[in-house]
Amino acid sequence: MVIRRKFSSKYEAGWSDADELLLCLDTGSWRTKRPVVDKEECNYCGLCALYCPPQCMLNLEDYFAPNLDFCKGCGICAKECPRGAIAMVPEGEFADEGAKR
Amino acid sequence: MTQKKKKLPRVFEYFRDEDQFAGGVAFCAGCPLELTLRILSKVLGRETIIVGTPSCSAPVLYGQNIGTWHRLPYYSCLMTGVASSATGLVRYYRKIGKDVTVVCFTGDGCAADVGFQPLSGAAERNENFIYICYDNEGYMNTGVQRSSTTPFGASTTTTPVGVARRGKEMSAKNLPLIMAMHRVPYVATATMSHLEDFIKKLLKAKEKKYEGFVYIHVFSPCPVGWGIESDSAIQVCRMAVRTNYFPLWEAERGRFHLTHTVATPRPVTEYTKLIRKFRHLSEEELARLQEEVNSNFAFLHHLAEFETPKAC
Amino acid sequence: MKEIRFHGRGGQGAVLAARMLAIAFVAEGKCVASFPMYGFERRGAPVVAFTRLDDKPIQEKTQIYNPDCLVVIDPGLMNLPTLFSGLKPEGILLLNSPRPLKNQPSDNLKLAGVVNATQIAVEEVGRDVPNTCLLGALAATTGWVGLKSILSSLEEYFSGDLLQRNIRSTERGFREVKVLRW
Amino acid sequence: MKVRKGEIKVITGNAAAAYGAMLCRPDVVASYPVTPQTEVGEQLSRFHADGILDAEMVEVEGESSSMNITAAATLAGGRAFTATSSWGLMFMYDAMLQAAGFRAPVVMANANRETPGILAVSCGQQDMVSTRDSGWVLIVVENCQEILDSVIMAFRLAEDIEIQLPVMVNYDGFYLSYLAEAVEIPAREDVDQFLAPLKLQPERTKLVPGKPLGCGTHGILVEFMELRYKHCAALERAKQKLDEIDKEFGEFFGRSYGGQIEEYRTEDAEIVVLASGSAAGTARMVIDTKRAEGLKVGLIKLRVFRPFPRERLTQALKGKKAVGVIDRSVCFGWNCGPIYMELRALSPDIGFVPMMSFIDGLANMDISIPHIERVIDEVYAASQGKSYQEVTWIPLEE
Repeated sequence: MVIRRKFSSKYEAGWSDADELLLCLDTGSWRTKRPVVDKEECNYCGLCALYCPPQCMLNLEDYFAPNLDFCKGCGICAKECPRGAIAMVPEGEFADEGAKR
Repeated sequence: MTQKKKKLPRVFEYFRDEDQFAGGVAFCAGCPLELTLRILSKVLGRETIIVGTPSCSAPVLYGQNIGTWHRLPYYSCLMTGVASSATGLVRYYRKIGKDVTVVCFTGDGCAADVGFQPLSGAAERNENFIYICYDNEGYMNTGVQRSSTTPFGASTTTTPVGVARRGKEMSAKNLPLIMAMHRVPYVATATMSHLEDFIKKLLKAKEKKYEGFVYIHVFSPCPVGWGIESDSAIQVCRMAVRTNYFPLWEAERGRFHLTHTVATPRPVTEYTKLIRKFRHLSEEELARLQEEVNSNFAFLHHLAEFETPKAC
Repeated sequence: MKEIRFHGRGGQGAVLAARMLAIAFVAEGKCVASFPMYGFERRGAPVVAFTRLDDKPIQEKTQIYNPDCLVVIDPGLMNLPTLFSGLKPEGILLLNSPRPLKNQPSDNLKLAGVVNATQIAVEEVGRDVPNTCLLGALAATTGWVGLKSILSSLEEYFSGDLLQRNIRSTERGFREVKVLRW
Repeated sequence: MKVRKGEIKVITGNAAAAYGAMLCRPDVVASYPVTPQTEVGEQLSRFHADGILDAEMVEVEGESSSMNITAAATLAGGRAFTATSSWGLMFMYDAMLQAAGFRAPVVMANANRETPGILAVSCGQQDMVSTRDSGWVLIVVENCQEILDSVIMAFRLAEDIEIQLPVMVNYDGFYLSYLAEAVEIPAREDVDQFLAPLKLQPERTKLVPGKPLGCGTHGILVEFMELRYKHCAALERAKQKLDEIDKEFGEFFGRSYGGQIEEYRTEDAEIVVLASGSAAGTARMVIDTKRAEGLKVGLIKLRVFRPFPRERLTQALKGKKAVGVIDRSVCFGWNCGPIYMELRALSPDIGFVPMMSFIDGLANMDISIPHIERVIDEVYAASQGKSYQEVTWIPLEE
């Protein structure tokens, strides 16, 4: 058989190799609401970071804030925050920020 | 902002490796499954090999063509072949003297239904691997069909609520108890509201797998399939524990131990009211569910109190 | 080529006898093919086994339709209507029976060896396993194979005391078989 | 090189399969009891208990598991063996497709048995035929010695870096599984040497802890087509490889089987019988008889059903006046034998000569000497221009 097209995989069978291609979804774009952390109220207990399903709360030394590249906006952080320091704010309110996300 | 306000929970200290998953992976927003996997990779580390199947976790665990969503080695197989494929791996690694943590990661449909035969077989043979079943009480990946762990009364697409039928008529199969009855080195239940409990059980599993088969049953509410808000999964987990709907326990070779006791269990209605799949239940039906919760817990309690009589 | 058909019941060792005989033939430089025909393996159910021997490699893989020799391990099977079907003229019969043959049971029969293999087996082996005794009788009656080869073939399947008992049973079969000619 | 003479033992076909596997030093062995193959697992367990076989023995709870276990073990880098028959084969079918798709070089012995009901405890190749499109290499053998030798060759083929495919060694249940014959058992060191080239080739991709490689990615669109393309290409390569390995085996051990097909007295033959499995032995005898009567007839023994030996068969059958195929199974929806149907696809290559399908030997029916004589007579008549019936169910049709 003559192979006319370059194979996309160097492997003979169905292997994936994270060193070659680690996939990542733009889950930040899934969000309809955004967690906004009130730094003053945050007592750095870490529960938001612990329960965050994508584990995307960034530890900013004395408070936590979501990595908006990946945050899906589920709201678990806000619900689990014992001090109510996280508000879920509709993304529409940040529409003018555009590509800044 | 001048003083450190609080010390981070101890749980953070258990993380020994980075999250092995890409930042963005295809789990529904608010799904505790994502949390389970990310914590697992942080706690067990990158030497872990994952074995799993078509399921909610598949689009994340098992790559897409030549690409992958994480850095853990994995072996994807059919629902009928998880525990057996893991057996093949651990047996070969044992033959060549390699210490490996093989973790099967499947849903309840695989573990309790179509993949039960090899699961029970591997447990009976006491194979050296960890089997984690995340129990979302049905076939969520294919669109919310009932499985044998779907609870009494729950509405699913194959046990719909209508004039002639009101959800699932039968009770759920108690898979963790069945697995404990294999008298394997370690069986435990866990859920994401009680993370330290889960992590300790993972670490214990990693040690116990040298003795043989380990099974962890993770209660994992499905925001979409159960009809709960995307921010409420952890709350639902917690309420399942507080009502004794899903007690936290472990069993070592059939010796039971409750790892978390609830002083005053809440009525099961406090749990069911959070979940749409139970919304149609009448008072009688809820009473039956409560009765099931009570009797399951009583049974478990007896097991935990049970002492093997000394030989004469 | 010589073709032998064994008739027995599950548990009496017909299949094993056919195999041990095959081993004995191979020890004498013959080519053999031996196989049983049964579905489920059930104690007491009738079993048929075949053994072919030849000086050259045996190609055919069919059942035996025209045996040169019948080995009947269970005397009750003498009543089987099809027992002698296909037996070649000048055929040979090896029979485990406590009683002597009264008459020629088939016109094609030229030679018969009758031995009370069950009794011998019970006395020597301690159980009703007449197969090895009949092999001794077969060696004496047909002359196709030496007793020594049969005895050495037993070693493939038995050892220790059980081997010694079976050897005695085989030797008695060789000595005590009553040979009839027609 | 020629090796020392092996030990001669009178063993059954099942034991021969077990000996073949044991000599190849598998890392993992898993098999589940099913008549008439059960003895393979028993024999391997015996080898293990006696300290002759240093393998991980998995006492599985079903055939699906034996296949999954052995496939996973090979993809972790090991050598694995399993055996089954009939319903057992069907019960592992999903895992078989996966093993082939993952390119897991498992070697499996399959004692061919019928499948229509659980009481069909009888010989027939329908089980193998039902796995035709599984992507496996399907080898069919004729006698106990060939079972043993083919299992050894199967490992050479399966684990060849150019091939990386699961290989099934098929032998007729009952007729061969329980047939005791004198078999030469090669010395283990000689088998080691025969398999040694596998160690010199580049290592296959394998699952290694800590290495971010994943096995069995889902596969969609063109990347998936690539996998299939590579799989098909490997099966094509397997044909020549089968011939080469067989030749090398012959030089090593003094026994060879012709590779993809064995030709017997075909060179000057005018008509040819195509058969496989134990029936080929009987056919060879009948060919000799017919030859002695002056009939120019030859035999082709099909040794591999997948990949189908298209080129070798075309070469062997070119110029023949008629061909008769004996099948021990049926091709549903075509009302003919499966091997016959495949052969018909070669008509444009061979030439449009009479081709006849003979179905015989289902469910322990004997493919007897008179049956094969009848096949030869009917094929001869067709070669002489007489009208002929395309498909004949031998025991049912006069």
